[in-house]
Amino acid sequence: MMRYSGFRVFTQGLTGNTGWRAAWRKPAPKPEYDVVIIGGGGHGLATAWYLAKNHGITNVAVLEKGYLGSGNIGRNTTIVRANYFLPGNSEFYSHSLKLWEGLERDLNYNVMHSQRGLINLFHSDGQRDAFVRRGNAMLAQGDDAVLLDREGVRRMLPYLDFGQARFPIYGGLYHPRGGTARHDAVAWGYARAADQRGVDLIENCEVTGIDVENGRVTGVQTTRGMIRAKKVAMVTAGRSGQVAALAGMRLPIESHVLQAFVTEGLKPVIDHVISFGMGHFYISQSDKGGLVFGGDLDFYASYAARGNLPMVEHVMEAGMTLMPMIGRAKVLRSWGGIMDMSPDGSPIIDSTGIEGLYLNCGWNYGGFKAVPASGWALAHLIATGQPHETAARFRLDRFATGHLLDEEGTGSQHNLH
Amino acid sequence: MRISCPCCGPRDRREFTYYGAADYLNRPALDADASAWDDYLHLRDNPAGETRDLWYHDPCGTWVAVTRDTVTHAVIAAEAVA
Amino acid sequence: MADLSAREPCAGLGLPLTLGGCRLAALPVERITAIQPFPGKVAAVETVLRAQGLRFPAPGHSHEAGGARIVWAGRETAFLFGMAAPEGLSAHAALSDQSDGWAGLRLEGPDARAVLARLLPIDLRAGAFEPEACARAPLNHMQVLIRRAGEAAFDLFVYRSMAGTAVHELTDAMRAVAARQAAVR
Amino acid sequence: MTHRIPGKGLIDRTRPLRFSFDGREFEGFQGDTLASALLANGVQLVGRSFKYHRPRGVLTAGSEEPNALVEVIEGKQKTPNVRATVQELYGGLTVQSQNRWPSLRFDVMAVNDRFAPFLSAGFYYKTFMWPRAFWEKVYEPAIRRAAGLGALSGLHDEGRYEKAFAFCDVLVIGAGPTGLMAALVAGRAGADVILADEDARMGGRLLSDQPEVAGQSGPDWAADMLAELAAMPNVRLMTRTTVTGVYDGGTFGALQRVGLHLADPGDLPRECFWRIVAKRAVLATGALERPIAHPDNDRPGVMLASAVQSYVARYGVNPGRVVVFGNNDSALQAARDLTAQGVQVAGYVDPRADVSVLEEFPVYPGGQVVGTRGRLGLREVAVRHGGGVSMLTAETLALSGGWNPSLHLTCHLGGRPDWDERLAAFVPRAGMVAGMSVAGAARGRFSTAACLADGAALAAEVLADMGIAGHDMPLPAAEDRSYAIAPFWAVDAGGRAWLDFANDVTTKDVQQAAQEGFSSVEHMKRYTTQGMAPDQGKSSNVAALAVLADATGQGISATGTTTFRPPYTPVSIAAMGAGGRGMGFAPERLLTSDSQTRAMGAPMIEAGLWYRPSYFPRAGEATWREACDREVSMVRTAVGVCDVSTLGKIDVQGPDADRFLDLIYTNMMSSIKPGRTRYGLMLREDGHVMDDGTCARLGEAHFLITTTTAAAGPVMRHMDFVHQAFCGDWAVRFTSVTEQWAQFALAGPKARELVNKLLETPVDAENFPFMACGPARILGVEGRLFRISFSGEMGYEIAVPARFGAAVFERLVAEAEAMGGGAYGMEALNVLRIEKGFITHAEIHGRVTAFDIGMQGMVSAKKDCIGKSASQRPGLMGPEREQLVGLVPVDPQAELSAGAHLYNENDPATRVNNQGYVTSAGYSPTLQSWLALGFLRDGRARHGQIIRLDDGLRGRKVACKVVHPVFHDPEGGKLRG
Repeated sequence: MMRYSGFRVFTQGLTGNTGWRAAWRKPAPKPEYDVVIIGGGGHGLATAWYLAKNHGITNVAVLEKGYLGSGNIGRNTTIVRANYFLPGNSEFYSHSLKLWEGLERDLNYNVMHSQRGLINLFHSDGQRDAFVRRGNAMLAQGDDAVLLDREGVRRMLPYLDFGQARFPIYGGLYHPRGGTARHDAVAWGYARAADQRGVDLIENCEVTGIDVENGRVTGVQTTRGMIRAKKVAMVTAGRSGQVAALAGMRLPIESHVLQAFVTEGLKPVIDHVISFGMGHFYISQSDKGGLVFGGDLDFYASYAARGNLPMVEHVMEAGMTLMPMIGRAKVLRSWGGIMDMSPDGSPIIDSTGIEGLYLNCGWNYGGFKAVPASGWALAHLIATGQPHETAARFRLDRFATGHLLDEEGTGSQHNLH
Repeated sequence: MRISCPCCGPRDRREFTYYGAADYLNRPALDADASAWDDYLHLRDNPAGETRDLWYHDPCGTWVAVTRDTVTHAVIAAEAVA
Repeated sequence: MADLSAREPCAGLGLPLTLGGCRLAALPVERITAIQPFPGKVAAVETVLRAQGLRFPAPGHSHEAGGARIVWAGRETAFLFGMAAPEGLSAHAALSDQSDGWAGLRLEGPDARAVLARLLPIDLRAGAFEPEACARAPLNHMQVLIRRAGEAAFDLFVYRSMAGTAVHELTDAMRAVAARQAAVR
Repeated sequence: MTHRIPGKGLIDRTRPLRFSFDGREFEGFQGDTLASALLANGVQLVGRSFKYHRPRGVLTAGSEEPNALVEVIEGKQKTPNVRATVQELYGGLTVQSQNRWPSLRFDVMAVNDRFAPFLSAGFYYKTFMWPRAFWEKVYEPAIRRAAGLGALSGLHDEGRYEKAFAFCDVLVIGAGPTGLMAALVAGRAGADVILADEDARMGGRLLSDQPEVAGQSGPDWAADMLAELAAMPNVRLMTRTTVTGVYDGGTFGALQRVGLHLADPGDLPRECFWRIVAKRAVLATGALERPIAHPDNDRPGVMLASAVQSYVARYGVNPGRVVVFGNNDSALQAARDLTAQGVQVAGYVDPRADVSVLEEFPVYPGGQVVGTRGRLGLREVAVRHGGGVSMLTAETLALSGGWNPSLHLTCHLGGRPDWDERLAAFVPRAGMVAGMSVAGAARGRFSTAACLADGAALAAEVLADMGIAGHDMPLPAAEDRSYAIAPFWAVDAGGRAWLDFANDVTTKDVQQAAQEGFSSVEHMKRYTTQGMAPDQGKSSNVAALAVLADATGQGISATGTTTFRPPYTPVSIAAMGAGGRGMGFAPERLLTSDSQTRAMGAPMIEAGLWYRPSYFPRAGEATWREACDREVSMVRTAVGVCDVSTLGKIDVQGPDADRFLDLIYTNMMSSIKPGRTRYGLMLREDGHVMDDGTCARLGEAHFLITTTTAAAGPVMRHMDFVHQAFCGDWAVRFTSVTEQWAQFALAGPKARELVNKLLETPVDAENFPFMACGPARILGVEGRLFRISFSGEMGYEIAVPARFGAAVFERLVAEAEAMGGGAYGMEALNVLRIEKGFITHAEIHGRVTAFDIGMQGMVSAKKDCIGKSASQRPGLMGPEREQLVGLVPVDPQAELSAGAHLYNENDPATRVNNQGYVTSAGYSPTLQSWLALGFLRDGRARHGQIIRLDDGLRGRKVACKVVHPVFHDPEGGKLRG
């Protein structure tokens, strides 16, 4: 086991960097595991790590059809925050943020979690009231929130358009502990840490069937052969419907594409994460200097990791009305992630009607920041059979029962978000 | 993406509002059991491939059922809901 | 009781205006009636209209007779301009007065099509949008009813409350197109 | 201009232009790019690299340039990361270098290069973890300052930008020999053609290689063809236009540089972003040459061979002595062409052993370049060959590792190209983009003759597909040399050899990534950052994955390539967001009373897209509260006037109108009598409240319904859905009449007196009772009258055709003021409705049900309605739900605030103790107390209890009594009176 440190970087540098070992093994699948996790993205890898670390369960395989971290963990806008207000979401994201705050030491991997502060701007009295309500929920949860008036925003973000903007800035809700992290590194850090505890990470291994006998899961069929398992977890946001269908399940999920954008590198100019309130636009600047920003869903069911111009243009127009100083920054790359959209906009971490089969899906557009708590909660559920207290409301049957978690208030039907 | 409005012909995606799978056309009766309503409101095939979904052409007010591919974004057919 | 003074929707917007090869003017305010035939009643509506020399227009079409025009204006809807709704129509169609709901603008000149290409996402090439053709479409972020009124003339109807924004955006586009024409010359 | 070859090039030597770079004045000519002008002035050092801050020069002659990125200065404004190879020269162009401090020649950050062994791939993931607090405070700021390239000015970008749409039959992308032929064939056949090319001058390599075509020089032939195309009315030529993205359904994004090459663009936009819809497209984007990785291959003076040819032939730049290092026939041809143009070729180095030695310059078969020297510019090239290592003196090293077809756009819809062993390059696969044909060098046909033939042939195919008759067109004669290549990616000679110049990624970094298990091409890219710089790996991707394939032992084909995504070249946010700045982001909707309202000094606030008055200040009022309190009192004691035209109004007609309304409203509308109005509630199908409003029955088969301002559009869409999806055969039609009618609320005890001043036929309590509606002649105009109220006072709403709105408002305000009343704004409106417990979208915020707001009785048991079934789910009813209540502070002067949470009096403010929240709050001058509406767990059962309002964000805690939400006139006597 090779620990990473500044000293290690130094000694390796002196010896030509020839001594670095593989960050994780590339094992062949064993015939049987205690737990098989379908999906080698952030949530699946984190689940494996917390199974090993919190519960001592290490006879675990993570099956990934492509390369580790090939899904949304590597194609998001990297924002980490705990600013929800519905009970059920609030405690979960609060827990996640606390895990983020110790992640580097936990994993011995620098995921560059940067608590640079997040500001949600509001542009009307009604929006202010909604954000005040949210901020008070954050305080009640033990997290941090500060209400900024227009002048307070101006002091922090003087480059916003405080002149003749169509929707003037009334103020903002400031979340100092919000920020960003280096997305790929999160996957790699969890992968390396889980691997070091003995978890088998198996890439290029697509699950083609889920074996169920007498109402109990017994294993999976894969492109690399059959693998028996006592427990199987489906952690495949973006493909949840297809994987669940292998077990005969129909999910309350529609898949949508969400685009994001990065500009060419620029010297530091935006020091926070900023979110516009009258259009879909949020932005931060990466440590490399690119402005990383995104907007709303393209709004049609899609499995193509790419989008179309109407939303691109909306995002750019919103950027121009909010902070016209970025006009001359040039968009370098755009990409799309496939979002598991649930009817109420909140996730699902639950058992299923099949014994030993677990489901983690429905992350909508908020999966990245949830990775640590999601892995923690799912590992707890798999290990103990009981939902973790922070994720107890993420139930699969809540749509049928009406115990909804509609944070945005846009409706608990598809496509109203 | 371009969709043919049955009234207006091929138009840019920006002119349409999306409302998801065509399942929403099959509204259960008031007294249907709860699972029928759960199916109707929430559960989806969500196919990676051909699907049929609902789009509203805002300029003219026509609801359109569109057959298209969720992987390639190819639009195969479009017809008015009524 | 003194009569009220009426205000035109484009009053005070600086029209007419000519920039480069394009002129933008307000259209005179006319009677506009929305005609929406009930299911199965299009033929009956046609019969009434025929007496006026008009037809119920197919989508994307308009017809003119005498001083009146009937313009397709959306799903199962046509706008009758310039005359009162003929007797007998209300038995077969929902009628509603729209005379005050719209601001009418005419954009004409050799650069009109280039100006509109800055704002409308629809194909307005001469072959694709023939004289008397009409369409509902967005004008940037507004809804518009557009009709080709001549070789290089287009009538645009936007919601009355947005007349100012429409004129502003059209003027901006006219200025940029004029600058391009000047640069070519 | 010491480095110019007399008489050579396509620049206009009669038009010299002055420009400055890093404060030094230079001269170039019309037709120069900034890069060619700098090279012609002997300036080789133009930038610093991203990570190690190594000195860099111009590598290419096109938009793929990784090194020569500069800042263009315009007064206090500036544009960072401008490619010197694309920026056209204009008089007064002011440019400075970037990513260096204090100067380009002496950059202190170049110390990074000394520490390079410790800054290898992914080093930052392994360190900077201790102590935890140092990341944000020490490490990250240092990394951020060192990283980045150019700088934004921080000033608003107030330049002009534009977007536009275009439609055509055939979009031809690229105007080299292939594209010109394709456009000619399609244009002559009468198809609507758009020919787009990113260069300022069309012709592509015809301008740089200058092969003979049809007996003419390349540039002359291109000029003739362009003249013919320009004369065709069906052809649009778009120069300076880069097709940047392919989208679904034949839609293309394209960036046109309109004013960036002009000293004074006037009203011209800087850039225009085009959305082009094409039935068919011909991709004729040519190919990009790639360098070879060898030690110190990133020194200023090292260029692509094709770039050297461009600078010589098109711009007349003298490159000094040139060493050519290539592994393919095009490299050798470049050496010959340069020699023919009078350039001294100091050596041709080719790892192929069998390369011809019978040339006019020294040839090193089986040779490799193993190093370069020269601190800020190339002086010597070390060549290893059969006889050992020779040092060749040269100012320019021309590299050619072969050609990559420019197939980027073919991959934008997710297609993957094929590896072609013969060309040692990826080539497009058929059908990657529906409707797009790839022609010429973009699919690996490299000779001029092959390009001309392919362009013509594919255009003919496209025409045939579209059913357009084409004409036979003779192909012009041109060179048809073969292209042979021996794959060769990196020289193995120790030292650092650059693959990705822009992100400072060397062969060692890629090898280390493979060693650490980052052996998938996507992992390698993400771990080393190769291909993620401004050039998106255009010159480095193929070589990098070849080095990776070598390290992993997999072939290139199995390794695959990373994904090309839009945009092809970077596009400014301002161009794609044109029109969005300032007021342009959304339309402004103005009330008919807008002018007068503003003239009265009312501050306007945004309500959706509308502007509505906040309050109407009067002399002596110092704060908005004073105005608001006065306006509320005015309504309670006299009469107030408010423009309520923003509410959505939908005209619903037809024999089935009544049963349709029964379906969309929870309550029964079919039982309303003509001439009467009823309050109504609409649910979403998920059982939550969607909107509320009134439903007036104007006739047996004629209703007028209102929506809230914000919901007008969504409600219309919802009604269209319900009608078309569930009951399309019902005889009901509806249309928005929001804009047709200007509507004004008259509220207060003197409302009837006021309304009768305008009506031809006066009304009284009997002939026009509460909730009556009907036509009315108002000051001689046909209008409508409604006896409804949103204030709890006696209220009328009058509607007149919008053209009379301004006049009616003026009259109403004047009359009301004479009666001790006047106009009131949104602030007073809000207080009035809170006093009365009327809800708005502050309460019906999307998560509430009819049960929550105490209106479950309005969900008719006699019929179905949208949302009824779902509203009966167990989780949406019961005492655990938060229910609408009124809150009155124990101390009436204690301020209440919306967004505050509710707790039992002595509970700490924690999530688990939460009892509810406040949705609306305001000071009631009527009751001389603050009031609030909110939702409280099991609230209807808790009237009379004391609860604590806790607004932690504002540090506010107020003890409140829970009451019924109707504070004022709960019996409704005033309303009905």
